[in-house]
Formats: sequence, C-alpha cells, structure tokens
Amino acid sequence: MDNLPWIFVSALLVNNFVLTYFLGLCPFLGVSNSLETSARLGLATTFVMLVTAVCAWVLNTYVLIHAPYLRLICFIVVIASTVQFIEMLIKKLSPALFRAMGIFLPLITTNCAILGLAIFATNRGYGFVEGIVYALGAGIGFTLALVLLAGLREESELSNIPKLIQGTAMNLIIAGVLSMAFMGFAGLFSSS
Amino acid sequence: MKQRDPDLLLFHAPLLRQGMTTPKAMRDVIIALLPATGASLWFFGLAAALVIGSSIAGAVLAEWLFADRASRGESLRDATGILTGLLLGLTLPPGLPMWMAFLGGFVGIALGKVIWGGLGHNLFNPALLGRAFLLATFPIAMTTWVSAHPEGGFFSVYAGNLALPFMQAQVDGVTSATPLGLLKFEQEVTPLTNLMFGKIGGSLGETNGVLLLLGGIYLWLRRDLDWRIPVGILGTVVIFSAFLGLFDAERFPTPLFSVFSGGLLLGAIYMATDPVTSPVTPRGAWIFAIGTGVLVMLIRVFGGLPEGVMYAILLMNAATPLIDRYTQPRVFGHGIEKES
Amino acid sequence: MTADARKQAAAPSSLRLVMTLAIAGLVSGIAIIGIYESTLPTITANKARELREAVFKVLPGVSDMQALVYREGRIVAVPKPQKDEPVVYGGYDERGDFVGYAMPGAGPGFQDTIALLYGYLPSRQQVVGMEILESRETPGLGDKIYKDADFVAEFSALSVEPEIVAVKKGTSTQPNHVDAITGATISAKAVVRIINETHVAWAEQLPAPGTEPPFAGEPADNGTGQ
Amino acid sequence: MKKNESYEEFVKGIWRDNPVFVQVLGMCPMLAVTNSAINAIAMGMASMFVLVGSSFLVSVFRHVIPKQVRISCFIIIIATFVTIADYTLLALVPKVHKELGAFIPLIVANCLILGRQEAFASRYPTRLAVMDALGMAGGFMLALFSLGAVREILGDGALFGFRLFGESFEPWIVMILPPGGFLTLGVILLFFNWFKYKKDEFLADVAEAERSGS
Repeated sequence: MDNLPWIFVSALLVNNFVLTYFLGLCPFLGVSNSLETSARLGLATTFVMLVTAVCAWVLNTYVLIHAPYLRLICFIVVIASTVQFIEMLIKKLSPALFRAMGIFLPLITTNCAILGLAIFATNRGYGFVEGIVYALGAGIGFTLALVLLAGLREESELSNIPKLIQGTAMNLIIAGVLSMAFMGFAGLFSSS
Repeated sequence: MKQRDPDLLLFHAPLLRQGMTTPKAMRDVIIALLPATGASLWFFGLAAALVIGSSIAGAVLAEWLFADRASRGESLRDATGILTGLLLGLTLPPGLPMWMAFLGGFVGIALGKVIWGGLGHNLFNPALLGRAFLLATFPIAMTTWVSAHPEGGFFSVYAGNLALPFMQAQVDGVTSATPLGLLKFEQEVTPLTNLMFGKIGGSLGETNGVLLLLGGIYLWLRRDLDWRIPVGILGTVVIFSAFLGLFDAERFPTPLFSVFSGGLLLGAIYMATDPVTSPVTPRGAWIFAIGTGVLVMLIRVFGGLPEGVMYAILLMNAATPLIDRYTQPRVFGHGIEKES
Repeated sequence: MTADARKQAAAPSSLRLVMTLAIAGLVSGIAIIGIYESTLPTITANKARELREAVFKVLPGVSDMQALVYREGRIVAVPKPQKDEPVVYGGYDERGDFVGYAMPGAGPGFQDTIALLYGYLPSRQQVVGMEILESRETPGLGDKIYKDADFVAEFSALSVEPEIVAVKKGTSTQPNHVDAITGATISAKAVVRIINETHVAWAEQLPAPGTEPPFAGEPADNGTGQ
Repeated sequence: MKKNESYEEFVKGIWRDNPVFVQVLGMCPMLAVTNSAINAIAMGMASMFVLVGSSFLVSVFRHVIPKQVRISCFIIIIATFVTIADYTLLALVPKVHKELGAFIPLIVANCLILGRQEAFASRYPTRLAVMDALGMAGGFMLALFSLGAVREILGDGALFGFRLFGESFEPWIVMILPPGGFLTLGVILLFFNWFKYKKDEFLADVAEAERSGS
C-alpha cells in the first residue's frame, strides 16, 4: 500500500531513524566526533541494514509465520551472527575494506537501529523490495544525521563553548535543533 | 567561563571577512531592515510594534541573563541581540501573542547563540532557530494569519496579541491565508502586484518584497553582504520554478511568484547571509545558496508545508561545516570538490 | 590478550559451550512459549474486541460481523483470513441481514502512515463512518483527524462516487465534499485519499448490492471461539 | 557492614552513577517513550523487570556459564525476559503497549542492561547483583520519569493525564515531539553539569577555608 519513493524518503528524512525515532543514539553521540569515522560507520551500518532487511524478510516469510513468539530472539541471533559472518567475509576478501570498516562492525551489533529496522519493517508488513528500500533509506538517513552532527561538532570544537555545555548536553541540543530542522520535511512526497 | 574572550577573532571563520562582526555591520543591517519594518507598521499597525518589540525584548533579556559578568552589556552595544530579535519579529505573524514572540527571542538567543560561546560561534541562525522553535511549539498560533489593515486603524491590536503568558490566543475574526498557502491548498494564485507591495496575508516582514530588495541593495553597496548567497538562492528558485513551469504551468508557481511569496527575500538577503553560519569560500557560498534554493522549492512544491525557507536555511546551516571542509582544497577533499 | 590467556587456563570443552547455549536456548524457548500460550487468549480477545468495537462504530446499526476476502473471483466469508491477505469486514444487523462493509485502509500521512477503518454502504454508495486506527500526525493539528468531532462527523454520510474531495473549511456544497481542517490540510487530504484509494481498489471486487455473502452464522474470527 | 554494602549498590545507581544522567546509557528508549509520564513509567517498569530478572539469573549462574559464550547467554536471557514483558504488557494493558510500540522489543538493545550483566551481575553474589540492578533500574526510571513529566507538563499541560493549568493553557507541542526529547534531556544534563560544577566549586572553597584555618 505504501509506495516505494515515499518509503525511501520517509525513512531518509521525514522519519529519520536517529532524529525522530531516537534509534542508534549510542554511535550517534559516541562516534560522531570525527567526520571520517562517522561516514564510515554510517556506510557500514547501511550495509548491515540491507543485509538485515533481507534476513528479516526471510525469517518473517519462512520461520516466524509459524512461531511469531520467537521473533525477538531470532532477530537478535541473526543480526549478531550476520555481523560476525560479514566481518569474517570482508577480512578474507578485502583486507583494505576490513581495515576501513572492520572495527565498526562489532559496534553495529549493539546498535538498536538495526534491530529497530527489522522490527519496524515487520510491523509495517513490508515485502522484500519494500524492505530493501526501507533499509536503504534508513541507512542513508542514519549516515546523513551522523555526518551532519560530526561536522557541527568539529566546527564547535574550534570555538570556545562554555565548559558546562561541552559533551553530551551539547550534542543533544545540536541533535534537537537538527531534529527541528528535519521537521521541514514532514509531508514530503506524501501526496504524490 | 570566567575569562573574557579577546581571542574571539583569532580562530574563527568570520575573520576572513573583516568588518562583518562589528557593530557597524549590525547597524547597517538594522538600517536596511527599517523600510520593511516601517511597512509592517503601516500594514498591521501597533500590533507589529508589539510583536517585534517583544521578540527583541526576549532576545536582549537572554543575552543579558546568560552573559558572564565581564562581557555583560557588550552584546547590547554591538546590537546583535537587537538584530536577532528584529529579524525574528519580522518572521512572525501579526496576531501572535506577545508572550510567544518574547519566548521565541529568548530561546533563539539562549539555544542559538549563548550556549555556543556567543557571537561568532553559533552553528545556526539564532533568529531562525527561535522561529523554528515557535513553529514547532505553537503550530496553530504561528500559522494563523490575520488580514492587514486592522479595522480600528493604527492603534488597534489583534485580540491574540494580548493573550496572557502561557495562555491560548483568542482567534481573531478575520484570518487570511498566505499566498503560498492559498496556492498549495486552494490552488488560488495571488496577483503579483499584491505580492510585491504587500496586500497579502503573511508574516510582518515578508509582505513587502520591494522594500526588502531595496534593503538588500543598500547592504550590498555597503559591502556588508556576500552577494553570492542571495543571488544564488534567488537564481536557483527562479530556474527551478521555470523548469517546473515547463511541465505544468497551472499547478506550479511562476518564477516571480516564487521569489516574491513567503519569506524568501527576507531569508535569502538577511538570514542566509549571516557570515557565521554560512560557508567562507566563494565556492562554498555558491553551494550553500544553491542547496538552500533547491530545499526551498522541494519543501514548497513537494512537501507538506506551504513554506520552507526557514527549514532550508537551517538545514544548510547544519551542512555549512561540511561545505567549508570540502571547499578548502589544500586541507581535504581531493576528488570530492568536483562534485559541485 | 590476558583475557585469552585466562580463557586458555580454564578452557572448557567445546561440548560444554554448546551444551550451555543449548540449555539456555531450551529454557528460554520453554519460557517464551509458556508466556505466549498463556497470554494468547487474552491478546486475541483484546484485539478482536477492539476490531469489533471499531467496526460497530463505523457501521451504525450493526450487531455482528465477519471477515470477507476476495478469493477465486468472488467475495467469500472466511473464519480466519490469511496473513497479508486483503480483508474487509461485513456488518450484519440483528436479523442477520447485510448492512455494509467496514473497510480498512492505510497510506502515507503528514508524518507517517495513517491506518483507518471506514464504514461503507454499497446500496447507497456512501461512507457512513470513519475511525482512525493508527496515526502519528502532529498533536494539536494533524491529530484533529480523529480528535475533531466535526471532522469525523463529515464522514457520516458521504458519497464516494465521484470520488471524495476535501475542500476548504466551510465551503462544502456537494454530497462528496469534506471540509478540510484549517492548518492540517495535508492530514485531512491524506484521510480522504486513503478512502478513495481503498474504495477504488475494492470497487471491482465487491459483489453487486444485494448479493453480499450471508452471515455465516458463527462469529467471525474474533478470537473468542479460538 | 554487609547491609551497608547492598544499600550502597542500590543508591549508587539512583544518583551518583545514574545510568542516564551520568553514564549516558540507554538513550533510545529514554527519549522515544518519554512524551508522557505514564509511558515513561511503563517503560521504566518493563526495563526494571528485565534488568532485575536477568541480573538475578546471570548472577546465580555466573559460575556455570563459560566465559566464551557469556555474551550470547546474556542476550538469550535478556531477550527472554523482554519477550515475557512484551506479551504481558500486550495482554494486560494493550493501550500502553500500543503507545510504546516497537520500543519494548528494543529494550534488548539497551546497552545499560547488557552492560550491567557484563560489568556487575556476572562477577558479584546474587544479593548484590539484584541490589545493583534495582538501583540502576530505579535510576533509569527516575530519569525516564523526570523527562516524561517535564515533557508532559509543558507539552500537554497535564501530568498523568490530569490537567494542571486549566483549559486555556497553550501547550508547547514541541515538547512531545522528537526535538523536545533531545532538547529537554540536553537542558537537564546541562543542569546536572551546572550542579556538579557548583558542588566542586563549593568543595574547593571549603578545602581552601580549612587549609587557611588550620
């Protein structure tokens, strides 16, 4: 029932995972002190989200339809093992990519945005293609929020922000303003 | 917290454009805004003065409260608080309760400026931050547009203006939608002359496009303004509208309508050009301007809201550090620069 | 690496590792199935009650309902629709006569997906009631689509042919006009669009008025019958 | 002495090591569900149930679980408790469950809970582990409640659904929207910082005075 462009834009901007669902805040607040790291973590997360969307679809279609109560445990186990598996695979296939991305993979396991993606996609009854588009939007949206915050944090480190405010309080307030600015996207493409 | 910051200008971007952070520049901007402010008094009477006055009072109070002892009063002298309050006031609807305008000014300065370490360090435009806060907080009051020319002449005010603090505004009898709202929700097109000379519903400062343009030219002559930003924003909007017009001239706004409707002129000339929150390099300024223009049209035409200038500028403010980084070729960003 | 060294010292056999996990999994499985089984009756009963209440609300004068799906070219009553199968609910009065359909629809709103249920009388081609089941529209503005009684009342006698049109508040003149909500036009239009789209999607599949499937005699899948 | 010890474990989580205000853990559920006080309390209770339950089990079996598979075991235990909480809430209070939505399953990914298993419950005797879990969960609940209360009072003019300021109060809608979550928590943390700063200043003054006095 939902059209694909809207699913994408909705996950990317209107209902940005970080800025409106508060998912993935740990890396958002923790890792976003450098632009480079943020971009890499964002891309790695996007990749894992895509894989998760596929796994969630397979699980939903073939396993959980018979045993809905195992949903949570299945998702967690699958996400954790997928991340492990991807880690090993990348290490084998491309050591360079592993160096760039590898250290972030374990971090992603504990990122609630991934589990959130699987749960939201299931709750909304997304099919295979919808799930992939949703994951892509959510992942890029996560990366966007992370990179914007990292840029702003780097900028603010150059100024003499009062000591009281430095740290998490300031990051949260930047995030709040970003979230407010993203409200401008509400309704985007919903009427097309 | 205890030390003053005499080294303010030693490490921050505005250094590259000398004169921009001095009281002189601030006063120039205020002078440039005077005709538009006068027009808002002409159209909306005393109500305009009450709303603008309250937002200035809120901004100045925040400056005063949060400044540490050493620099207290400095910001009053360099008039930045007053300018923020004035800019915010001009973006507010005429019938807004005074206490909301006051709150907007206060929040704009407190969250938009003070916590970043004061003048020259803010990441977002304080006036727009205050407005975004108000719009998210009081969406109904902030989108209730009363008609110009109140019945009782200059000294009559709207019932909404006088609402007690924290209490709801009374709804005025005659409301009128903004031209953008009319276009978006009723498919009604407002005649261009009305847009240019102010016979429309809208915020205090956006009703008279010609005076805003004149102020911009004054600022440009005084070299207080990076002309690339307004030119880039307006140019992008014109091209975007013309392009859409090729598909469906009925449904989409004409280029001139796009330029003169809503807060585009106010935002493009007086807010996007804030040197602290826009990129330093000329190329960065172009990217910033084009991005703002595209976002404005995206939100206006495809979004759920009739107007998107404020959000567009805030979003580009957020992207400014990234733009700055990738437009300084020596430091970073080989290869990526070609993207622009 | 010291942690590794410590592990080496205590190195339990891999059998023990597998056994631990297996036992943990087993116990956890039993616990989960236990809680699932013991809460299932209440949960399904709750859900069925909510659904019945919603259906009765959008279809005045209805006292029974059953789920209807489109299979093999016609609308049939089923005790339990399959997952992901589009379904409408038939509403029947006390004598078991067909009254109208309660049709679920969903689509993008201002902020997120809006899910709703509306009552439809095929004989009159009219919408007779509307209830929002799920929405995240802006508090104070968009949420008027369910909090504003005047707006909800607009859907109590509304023609769907030609399609419903949302017009500026106070200007509705035709039987297919809905007064939009001032300041929340997008949300109001989204509701209208969802109803129109759902109507079009089902228009071909619903049987001619008067030939609706009769009430099957037992309660539809409402969980009470298990 | 023993008694003091467990009391100490309890109190530290509530204030000194408050999981949200001091350690900045568990932010996702923290911000997402605190748009009203009742939701905040429900989320706090669910988290407390999960945290205390899994801490108890982990501590009881801490010598049985091999180190290599401990994380997997913790996750299985936590996920089990979360599923139990999920179904119980759905059965007993469907309305609250609908409000909290997908954020109940997301308790699993709350780093606070896994963190306590790893850092405390798997190393200490059961009594202390439970006290620690109670303290941490209490601190978490306190934080959730204060955020939820502030947001509901300003954003809706009410607390637990009771109107506080009469009908003509103009609600600050932003507070129950996502930006309000970020901003409120940011400002609360600011106050915490300010409080600490003042306290340090005061202690320094006292020390100064003592030194000059003696």
